[in-house]
Amino acid sequence: MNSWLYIGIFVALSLFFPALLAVLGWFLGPRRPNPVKTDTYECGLETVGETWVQFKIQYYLFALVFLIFDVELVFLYPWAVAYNSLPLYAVVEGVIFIILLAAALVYAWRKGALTWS
Amino acid sequence: MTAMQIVFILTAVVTLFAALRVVTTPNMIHAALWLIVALFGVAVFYLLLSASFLAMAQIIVYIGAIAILMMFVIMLTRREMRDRGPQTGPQWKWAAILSALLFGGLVWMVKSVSLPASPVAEVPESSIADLGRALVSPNGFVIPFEVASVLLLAALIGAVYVAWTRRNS
Amino acid sequence: MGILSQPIGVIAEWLRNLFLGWGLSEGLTTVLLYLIGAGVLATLVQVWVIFLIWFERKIIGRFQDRLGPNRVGPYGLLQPFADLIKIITKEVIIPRDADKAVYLLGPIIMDAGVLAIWAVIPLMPMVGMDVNVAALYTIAVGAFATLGILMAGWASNNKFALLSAFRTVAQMISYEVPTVLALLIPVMLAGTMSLQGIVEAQHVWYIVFAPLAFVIYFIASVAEVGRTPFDLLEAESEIVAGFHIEYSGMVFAIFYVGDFLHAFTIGALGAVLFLGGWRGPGAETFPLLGLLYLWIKAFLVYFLVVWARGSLPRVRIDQMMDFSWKFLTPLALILLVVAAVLDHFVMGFGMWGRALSHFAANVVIAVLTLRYLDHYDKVRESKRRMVAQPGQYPVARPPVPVETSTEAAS
Amino acid sequence: MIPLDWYLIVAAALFAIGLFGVLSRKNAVAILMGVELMLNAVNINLLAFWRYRAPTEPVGMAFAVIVFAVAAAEVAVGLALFIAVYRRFNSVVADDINLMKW
Repeated sequence: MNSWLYIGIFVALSLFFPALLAVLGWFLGPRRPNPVKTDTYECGLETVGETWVQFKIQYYLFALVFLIFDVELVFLYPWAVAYNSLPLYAVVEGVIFIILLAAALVYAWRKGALTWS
Repeated sequence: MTAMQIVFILTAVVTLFAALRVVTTPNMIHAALWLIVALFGVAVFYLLLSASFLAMAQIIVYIGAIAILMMFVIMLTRREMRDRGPQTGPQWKWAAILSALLFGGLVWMVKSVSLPASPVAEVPESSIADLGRALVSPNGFVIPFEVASVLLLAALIGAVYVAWTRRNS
Repeated sequence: MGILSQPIGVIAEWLRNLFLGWGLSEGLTTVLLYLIGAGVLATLVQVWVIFLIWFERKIIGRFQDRLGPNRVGPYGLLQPFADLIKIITKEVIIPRDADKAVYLLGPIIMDAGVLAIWAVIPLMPMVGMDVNVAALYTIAVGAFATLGILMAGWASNNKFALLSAFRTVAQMISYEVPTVLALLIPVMLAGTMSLQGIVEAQHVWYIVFAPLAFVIYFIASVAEVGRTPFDLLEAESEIVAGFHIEYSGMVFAIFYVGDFLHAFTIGALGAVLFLGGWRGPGAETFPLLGLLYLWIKAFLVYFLVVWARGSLPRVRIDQMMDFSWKFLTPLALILLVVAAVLDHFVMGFGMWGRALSHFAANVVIAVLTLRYLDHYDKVRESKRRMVAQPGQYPVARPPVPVETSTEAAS
Repeated sequence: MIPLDWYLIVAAALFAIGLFGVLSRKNAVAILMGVELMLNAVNINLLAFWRYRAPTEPVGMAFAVIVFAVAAAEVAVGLALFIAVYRRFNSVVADDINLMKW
């Protein structure tokens, strides 16, 4: 529990330091906003249209495959920690799990979901 | 009041406030960000319960993957940067009453049974290795373990099939 | 128990007695000690970044046959400080339509997500907080860096910033999969997720056990940081900037510092996981030596990152995605399966026997992979449309194509 | 030490808030967020009971891990459906999607 206290303090500090930098920059720098300066930056031109672009579904597919992989990998970590004391069949079960994971990858691959177009 | 209890109360306040913002804020991206705060609070609860592995898994799976996926979908399925108008349906009053009733009922139930004030034992050092062994032992959870893998495979196939058509580009 | 054998212990003990002497309670003393320890480490790491910026500019300068910074101070050592003073006096411009809170939180969360990794890195024997999920912790904290970028891109209210944030996040999550898979191999070999435990288990460095896992870890981490050759989202020489296009002044500098810090952090993590961490002659008796060894190893890996930046051309986004999903991830899966099955049979061979059999398996996999890539290349080459090549054809007009390209259709 | 009922009450509150979100929100993604809150409340309960009743056995943790997998699968398929629906109706507001209603 004490280690987590330390880590909690460290996380709080690592939020504090960049925040401190930002505050420093805010107070030490000049502040003279004008409409042109605070406008959206688009290579010096006026902004064209709404700030909305129909993004490609591609991004969702990558995030989706990543989600599935992430969950399965989290499952694998306890298995890897226990690995040294596992009998052969338990190792094989882990391997079957990995193969199912690979099957997911192969499906997404064949379907073309992983091809950037 | 011990230090643990103070941490607990702080976490509970932050988590519940964030959860309330998730269900009330009109801006969907803000709702997703508040959801991340709430999920982080839940991860702190897991730490307080000495389930450090699940706390990390909570952050990796929920914040690192699910919340990002949700933000992607929110940004993919909207036409303007800012959401306008009320985001709740006309039935919100009934929903509030029902939720309050449910909460009251649950609290009454929790209060009416006698619950232990402290754990029966400490969590063993080897709890993660135990979990790993239990997940692949035939007397433990090997069937759920492999079925979960198949479920995730099925979810991936289903989701890719539903969301992905050749025409979308 | 002298200052040399237990440096941190002695100082901590002294401070503890000091605080207790002031009449502070036991709990508060512990909190204060942790606060001081964390504060010192976090400050040192951030100050170190200033030196890294100088070092990287100098090295890249040499790679490109320039001198690099050489005006301010000896060897230009004070250049980053001059830059710091300049940037701190610059205006922080917040765009009119930006979502202000999220806009400011983005860089802070991104930087914190990198800095917080240092909480669990074992700096020397017996020092460094030892939690039993430290390996997962580093990944969990990394998730916040991704989140910070997405927040920054969205809150800027600029379609190019958002588009770039989307691409950056897609890149980061794509390369997180091979990183997590490669990380699984040291965890499996050591039988623990604690980084201190992983270092202690490395009687033989894990780079001998799993050189390919180290290579995968290295490439995937470089891509996660978004360094050249994977920096197409902020390709300095081609486009204006990436997701941080609307940021300026000190708020932009936070991104900049986070980037350098991230590069060194992956060096430190690589050293801990694969290069034996603080291990080295005499490290157990004199822990400060261990800190030195860790720093040198981390610096070596960091130098590799800079080297890659200085010598490799940028890749295209489709190549980059393909490289992660269609090469690194399958390779890491194969490595994991081979390591899992092999280790079960060689566990009784003794330390070196085990290490060498793993090494041999890695060499076999590497050779097979290279041969497959060679074959794949030839197949692709034969499918490609024939074009005129200088020297081969006297006229510029290409001959009638034998086979139409299949790549264009996909 | 924290009594067990504190955890249960916080989990109950989280569950109730999630339920409110599911019943009252119009945007389908927001409804899914409510479901996530409810699943997390369930997980807190599982782990709290595990910690106070049977901390020496990994049963509670294994349960929670399985809940993670189910939640991930649910999110993946749910969001894929929203994307498909959005392509067809150009909206993810649950009331607009009434093709099967009558």
